[in-house]
Amino acid sequence: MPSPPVIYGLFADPESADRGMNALHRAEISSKKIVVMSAEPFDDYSFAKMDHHTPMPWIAATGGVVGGTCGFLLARLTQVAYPINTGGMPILAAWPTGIVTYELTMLGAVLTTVVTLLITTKLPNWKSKLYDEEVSNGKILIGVLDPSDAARAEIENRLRGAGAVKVKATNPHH
Amino acid sequence: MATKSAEQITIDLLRPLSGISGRWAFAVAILGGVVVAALSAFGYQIYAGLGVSGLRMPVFWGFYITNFVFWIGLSHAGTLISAILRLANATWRRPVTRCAEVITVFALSIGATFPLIHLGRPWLAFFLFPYPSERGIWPNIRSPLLWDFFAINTYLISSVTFLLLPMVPDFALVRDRAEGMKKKIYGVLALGWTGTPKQWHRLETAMHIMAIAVIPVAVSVHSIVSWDFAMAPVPMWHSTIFAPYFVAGAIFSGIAALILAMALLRKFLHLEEYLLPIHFENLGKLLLVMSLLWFYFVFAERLTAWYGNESSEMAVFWTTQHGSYSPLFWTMVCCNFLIPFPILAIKKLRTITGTAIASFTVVIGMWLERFLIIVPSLSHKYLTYSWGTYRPTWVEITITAGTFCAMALLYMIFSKIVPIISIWELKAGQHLKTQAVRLVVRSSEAGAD
Amino acid sequence: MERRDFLKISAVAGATAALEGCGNPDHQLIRFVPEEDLLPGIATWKPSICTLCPAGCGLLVRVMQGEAEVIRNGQLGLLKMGLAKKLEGNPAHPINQGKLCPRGQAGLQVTYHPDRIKAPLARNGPRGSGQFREVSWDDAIKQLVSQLSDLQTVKPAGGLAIVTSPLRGQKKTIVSAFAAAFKNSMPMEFAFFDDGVLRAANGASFGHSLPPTVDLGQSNYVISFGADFLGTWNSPVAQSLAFGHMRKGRPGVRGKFVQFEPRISQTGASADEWIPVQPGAEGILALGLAHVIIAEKLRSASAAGHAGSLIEGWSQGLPDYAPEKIAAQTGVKSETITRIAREAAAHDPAVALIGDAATAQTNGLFNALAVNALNALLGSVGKPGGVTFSPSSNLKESNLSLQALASQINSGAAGVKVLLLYNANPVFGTPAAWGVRAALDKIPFIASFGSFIDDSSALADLILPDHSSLESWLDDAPVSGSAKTVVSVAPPAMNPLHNTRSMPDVLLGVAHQLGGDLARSLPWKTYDEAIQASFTALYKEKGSETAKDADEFWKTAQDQGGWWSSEEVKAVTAGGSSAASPKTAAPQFDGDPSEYRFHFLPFASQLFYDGSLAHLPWMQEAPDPLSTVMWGTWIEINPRTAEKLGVNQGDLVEVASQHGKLQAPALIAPGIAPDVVAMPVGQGHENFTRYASGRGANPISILSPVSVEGTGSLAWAATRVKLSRAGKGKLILFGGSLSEASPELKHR
Amino acid sequence: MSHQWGMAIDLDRCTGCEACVVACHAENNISTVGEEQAELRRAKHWIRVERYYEGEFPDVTVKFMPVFCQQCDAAPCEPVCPTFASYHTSEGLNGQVYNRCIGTRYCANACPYVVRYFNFYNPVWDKPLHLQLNPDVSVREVGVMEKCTFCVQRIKAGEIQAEAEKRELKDGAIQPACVQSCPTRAMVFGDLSDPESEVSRLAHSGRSTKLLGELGTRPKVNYLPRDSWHGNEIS
Repeated sequence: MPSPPVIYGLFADPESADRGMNALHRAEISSKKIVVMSAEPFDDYSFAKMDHHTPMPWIAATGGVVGGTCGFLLARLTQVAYPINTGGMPILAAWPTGIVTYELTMLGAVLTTVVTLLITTKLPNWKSKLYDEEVSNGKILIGVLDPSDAARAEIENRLRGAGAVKVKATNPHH
Repeated sequence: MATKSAEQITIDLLRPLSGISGRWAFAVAILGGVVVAALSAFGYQIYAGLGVSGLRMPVFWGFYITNFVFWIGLSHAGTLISAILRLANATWRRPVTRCAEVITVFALSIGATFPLIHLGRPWLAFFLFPYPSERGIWPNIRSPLLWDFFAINTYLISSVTFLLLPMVPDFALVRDRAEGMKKKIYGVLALGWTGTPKQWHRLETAMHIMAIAVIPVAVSVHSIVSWDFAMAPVPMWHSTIFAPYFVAGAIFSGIAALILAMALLRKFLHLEEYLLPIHFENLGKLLLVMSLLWFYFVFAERLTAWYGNESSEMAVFWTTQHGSYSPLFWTMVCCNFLIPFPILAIKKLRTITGTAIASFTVVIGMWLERFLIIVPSLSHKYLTYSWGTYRPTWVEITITAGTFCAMALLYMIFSKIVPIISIWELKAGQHLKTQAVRLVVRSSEAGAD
Repeated sequence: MERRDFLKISAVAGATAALEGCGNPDHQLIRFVPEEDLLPGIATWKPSICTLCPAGCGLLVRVMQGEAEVIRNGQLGLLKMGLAKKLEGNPAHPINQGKLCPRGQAGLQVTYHPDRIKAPLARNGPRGSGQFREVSWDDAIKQLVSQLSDLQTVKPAGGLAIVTSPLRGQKKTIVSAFAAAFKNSMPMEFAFFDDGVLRAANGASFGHSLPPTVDLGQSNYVISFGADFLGTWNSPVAQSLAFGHMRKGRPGVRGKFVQFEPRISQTGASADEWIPVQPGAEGILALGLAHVIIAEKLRSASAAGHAGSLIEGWSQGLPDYAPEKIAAQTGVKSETITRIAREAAAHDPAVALIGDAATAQTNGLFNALAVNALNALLGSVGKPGGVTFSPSSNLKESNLSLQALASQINSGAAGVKVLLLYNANPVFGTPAAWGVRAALDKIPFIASFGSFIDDSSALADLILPDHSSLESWLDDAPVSGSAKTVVSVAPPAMNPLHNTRSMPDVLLGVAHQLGGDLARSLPWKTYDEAIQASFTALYKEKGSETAKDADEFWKTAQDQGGWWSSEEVKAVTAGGSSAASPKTAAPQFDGDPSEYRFHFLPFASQLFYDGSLAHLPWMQEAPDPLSTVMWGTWIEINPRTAEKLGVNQGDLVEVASQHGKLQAPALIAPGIAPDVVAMPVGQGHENFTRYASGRGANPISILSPVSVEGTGSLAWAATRVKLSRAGKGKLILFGGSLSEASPELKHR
Repeated sequence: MSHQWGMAIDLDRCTGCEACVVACHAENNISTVGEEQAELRRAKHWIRVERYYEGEFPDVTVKFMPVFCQQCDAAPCEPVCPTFASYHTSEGLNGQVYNRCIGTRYCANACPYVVRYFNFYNPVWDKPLHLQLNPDVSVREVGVMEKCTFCVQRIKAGEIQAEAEKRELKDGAIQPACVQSCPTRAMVFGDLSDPESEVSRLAHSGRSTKLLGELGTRPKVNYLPRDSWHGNEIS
C-alpha cells in the first residue's frame, strides 16, 4: 500500500515534543491524524498519552477460559474415549483432569495476550514506509497524516516553532 | 548510570553484537565439541540400547532424571524472578530481566530433552502426545509424566514469548543502525516496529498480563516435577512436602544460576557500568533467603521422616545420613547452606565475587540434592533383597557434561545476536525521574564498596 | 545373531516371528519335506524320562511345530519339525507325580545347546588340543571296530575299560553284555556323588544294597544327618513332594524336621530345627540319640535287630554314647541330644536319613550303619512313614574303582588299550591326586559318546555323539523315590537335530560288526528292540489287568511313560549281610589341623548337580537358593572366621589342601561353622562349552584321595584346608541383602 | 462375574528349590543376559526366591519367599504409565502391553516389590537355543518393561478350551508354569472370585497374609507364613 503523505517534525527531547504536540492541537488537527514515534515509552508525557484504552486484560481472561475449557474437554473426552482402568482409579479421574485444565487455562491466557498484542499493534508489518531512523537515535517524531495542502505550511511552522530540530514532508504530487 | 546518555547506552549495549573475538570463537569451539560428543553418546545409546547407561535394578532412574529435575529447576531463574520484579516494579531489575529470561528458555529446553533421552524406546516418544492416532489410544491423563508434558510445554511457550516480546524494540534499534544483510535480518525480526505510543503501551500491558500469568505456571511446573516422585509409593518420595520443597529448591538454584550468568556477562561483555554491585547485592539477599528456606525444607522433611521412624523410610534416611550416600549428602549441605550462608549473610562478603562463589556452590549443591532425592530412595525400597546400587557410565556423564556446555554455548551465541540487556527498558528507566534519583544515590553507594 | 536383525524381526510380531526369525531371515536354505505331520500352533505332549540325575523322574514334553536348521543325509536345510518347547513332570509317574526340579526344567537346553557336537569327530592334532574334524558315522564306527577287534584277536596287552555314569535298565544290560564279551574288560560306573556307601550300609543292615526310599509324607518326625534330600540327594522331587505333604498335607498333623549338618544346606534351611554338628560326628550323634531312647526305655534295644547288632556295644545300650560323653565330640549340647531323642521316640513314625557329606567321611560307612540302627530302633524300617526299599532288582555294582584303575594304569600294572566314555567326566569329577588325567594320557585309544566336549572327552580320539535324551529312546528303572515298582520307557519326543546316534544303538551296531559271542549276547538290532524285549519279559513276569497281550502292554507303557505296579510293595527286611562293620567311630581328616585349620566341605550345587549341568545358561543365571550367586562359584565362610582372616564379601580367597590349591571369591554367610568352609561342586570346568569353560574353580580337584573305610568310595568331605586372602574377587549376587531387617538401621 | 485370578503360597512347604524360577524362564521366553549384565544386576527373573538369613551361628534360620508380580488390585505401576502399557485387565491381572511400552521405567520405580524387569538390550539366543522359544509368548525387544503375567497365555488357553467345550473351568485346570512345577505343591493358583476354589480357601485361612499389605496395593498373591512345630496329638 502506498503510505499516505505526511508532514512530521523530529524533536530532540520530550519537552519540545510536548510543545509540538500542543501546537498541533491548537491548530485543531484531529488527534486521529497525528502520528507519534519514539525509541522509548514516555508514559508521563502528554504526546504519549494517546489511546491508552485496551480490553487486553479481558481478552486474556477470555482466552484463559477458552483454553481451560479445551483442557477440560481434552482430559475428559480422552478418558472416556479410551476408558482403561488403572490402579483401581476411576475412569474419570478428577484431580489429573484439574491439572490439565489448569495448565491449558494459563496457556490460553498467554497465547491470546500475544495474539491480541500483535493484532492491536498491527504487527508484523514490514511494509510501512512511514518511519524515520532518526527515531532510534532518540529523536521523537510527531507528524500529521495527509494534511490538506492549505494546512501544510502552517503545520510546518508550528512544528518548527515548537522546536523541531528537523521537519520533513512527503509530497503526494511526486 | 543516570549520567549515561541514551546514545552512550545504545553504543555500549550494541557493542557485543558487532564482530566476534578469537577468544569467543575458541570457547564456542570447545563447548560445541563437548555438545557434539554428548549427542553422539545419545546416538550410541539409541543404537545399542539403554544398557549402555549405568541404570539397573532397582535404580531405574539416575543421572538423566537428575538432570531433568535440575535443569527444570534452574529454569525458574528467569521468567519467574523477572516477572516478580516487574510486578513489584523494582527499577533495579531493568538490566537483569533479559539475561534472566534467557536462562529460563535455554534451561527449560535442555531439561525438557531428558525425558526423551532417558526413554527405553525414544523413537516411540510420540506415544506421549495427545493426538487422535490410528492406534486409537490416548495417553494416560493419570500419569504425572503427562502432567509434565502439559506443564512444561505451557511454561516453555510462555517463557519464550515473555522473552521475545521486549526484544522487538531492540531489534528495531539494531535494524536502524545496521547495514545490508544484517539490516534485512533484524528488519524481519523487528516485525516493522515503529514505536508509536500505542505499540509501547500495548507491549507494556501484555508484559504485565504475562508476568501475572507466568508466576503460577512456574510454580505449577516444579510442583508437577516433584509429583513425578511423590505420586509413587517409594520411601522418602511419597511426601506432601515435595511440591513446595521442589519449588523453593528450583528458585534457589535459579537465582544462583542468574548471579553466575550475570557475573560472567559483566566480565566478558564489559558491562561493569550496567550490572552494578547493587544487583548482585540484591540478588544475593534473595539467594540468602532461599538458602534458609531450603535448609528449612530439608530439616522439616528429615525431621518428620525421623520421627515417623517407618523402617523403610529410615533405611533411606540412614543411608544418606551415615551410609554409602552420606559423603554426597554432607557435600550437598555444605554447598547449599554452610558455605553460601556466611558469604551471603555478611555484608562485607556479599560482593560480586562473593555472591558468584556462593552461587557456584549452590548450583553444585542443588544438582546433588536432585540426585540424592532420586537414587537412594530407589536403591532402598521395601524388600531388602531387592536393594541395589547405581554407578553412572561414561555415556551418562558425557551427556550430562554436554548439557552444561550446551547451556553456556547457547548463552554465548545469544549474547552475540541480541542485546543481553534490554536497551529500551534501560532508557525508559532513565526517564522515571523520581526513581532515577533514588537509583543514583543507591548505586553510587553500591559503587562505593 | 545380529541384535539389529533381531530387533527388526521381533518388532514385527511376537514369538512366532521370533521362531522363524531368530536365524538370519534371508538365508537361502533348502526346505526338507516334513518327516511328521503336525498342526502349527497345536501342542502335543509326549512322555519322556529325565536323565540328568539318578532320580529318574518322568517327563511330559510339550512338542510344537517349528522350523529348525538340520542336516539330513549330509545336506543342511530347513525342516518343519516337532520341537520340544517345555519339560514338565509326568503326573502319572509315581516318582515325581507331575513335578520337576530346576535341573529337570533346564533339561530342554541340553537338546538345543549351541555347542552340542553335531557329528562324529576324530581327533585332529595332539591329544587335548581340542582339535577335531568331522567324520562320517561309517568311518567313525569302522575306527572303533578295528580298535576293538584288535582287542579280541591280538593277544591283548591291555583291555577294554568302559567308564559310564551309573546305568540302569537295558542300557546297563547292553553295556555289561558288551563289556563281558571282552577277555580283559573293566566296566565301571562313575559318579562323584555316588551312593556306594549307602548301598553297602543298607546291604549290611537290611539286606538291600540300595539307596533308601523314605516315606516322609507319612512321617511325624524326620531327622536328617547332612542329607540334602530337598535339593540334590537321592530322589529330590519325590522327597520334596513328600515333605510338602508332611508339613501341610495332613490336617492337624505337621511333622517336625530336624537337620544335623555343619553348614546350612538348602534342605537345612527348611528345617524346623537346624543343629550344627562336627563333620563326621553324625554317626556318633545318631548313636547318642539311640542311647537315650534305649536308656529311657522308649524302645527296646532288641527292636533294632540285625542293624543294631552291627553296632559295637548296642546290646549294652551304647554306654560310650551317653549324651554328655559325646557332646564335645559332636558339638551338640547333651540336653539337645536328649530332647531330640525323646521327641523322636514320642512322634511315631519317626525316621532318620543320612547322606551327602555325612557318608563321605572316612567313617561314612559307620555313620550310615549307625543311622540304620537308629531307624531300626525307632521301628521305622519297612513301615509307612519310615524307610523302605523299592523292590526293583538289585543290580550288581562293579567292584573296581576308578581310583584303583588309574593307579594301576599309572603304575603300569594294568594296561588299557581302549577306553569308552559315556556320560561320565572323570577328569573333572575326580581329585587331581587320583591321577586320572595322567592315566587317560597313557591309554592309546579313547572313544567318547558325549554330546559335548568336556574336560574328559577333550582327550578323546574319537567322539560318537549321542542323541539328547529328548531325541532318543529311553528306559529306566528307578531304585528310589517310590514304593511302587517303576519301569520307565519313552520313545523319542522329537527327531534328532544333528547327525547323532544313540549310544546303545552304536554299541549294538559295533557288536554285530564284531560278530561272535558278542553278537550272540546282544540279539537286538536296536535299543528300542531291546527295551521292547524287556517289557515283554516284564509282561510275562507281572502280567497286567488292562493289557490283553504283550504288544498292548508295550503300547500303553509307551503312552504313559512306563509301567508301574498298582500297589505299593512292602520291602521285606531280609536279615542283611553280616558285613564286618567298621569299628572306628571317629572320622580321620587329611591335613594337620594346626596348619590346615578348616574342614573343607564340597556340596552338590542345586543348579549344576555334580557339574554336569554347568553348561546350561538357565542354570548359570539362576541364583543359587542360599548364596544367590549367578555365573560363578564361591567359598562360604563364617562371618567371625572371615573377620579373623581379614576377608570381606567378594574377596578372592586361596584355598589350599595338601593336594592342591584353588581360588574363589568369599561369600560370608552365618549358616556355617567357624571351622568349616564350604564350596559348591559344579564350576571350574577347564573345557565345557562357551557357558562353563574356565568359570570359577573346581573343589574336587584339591580333595585328598582318601576313601570311605570299608568301601571304594571317595571320602570327599575328609579334606582339611588353609585359607588366605588373595586379592579382590568377583562375586555376582542377585540378592541385595542377607537379612530382612535393613542393615541401615544399625546406625540408630 | 469374571474370574479374579490369584495365588496362594504356603511358605511352610516352600524349600527355595528354584524350580519355579527356571520353569518361568522356559515358559515365558525370558532371555538370559549373561555374566556381564548379571553383574550389573540386570538378570531377569520374573519370579525370584528371596532368601533371608536370621540370627547368628549356631542359631541360624533361613526364610525363603518367592516374590513376583503380586497382580495388585490397586497397583501403583498402572496409573503412572503414560501410555497405558501397564493397565488392569477385567480378570484382575496387571497387564503389560509390550508394544505400547516406551520405556519410561516409571512403573518399575512405583512398584514396591521391585518385580518389574527391563530389557536393557535386545534379547539374544545363541542358535539353536532360539528353538526353545514358546510360540505362545511374545519376545520383548530392547527398552521394554516386562514382568510376571500369571502365565496369561495359559489362562487364555484354558478359558478358550473350556468355552469351546461349553463347560465351566475346573479349579486347578489352569496352572502357571511355576505352580505346575513346584515340587512341594507350595503354590496354588486359582480363581479368588470362586469361594470354593483351593486358592480362596487358603486365602481366607487364618494364616494368609499379604506382602507389604500395609501399602494398600491389595495384592492377589497370598503368603501363608512358615509354621512352627508344636508336637501333635501323640504328645
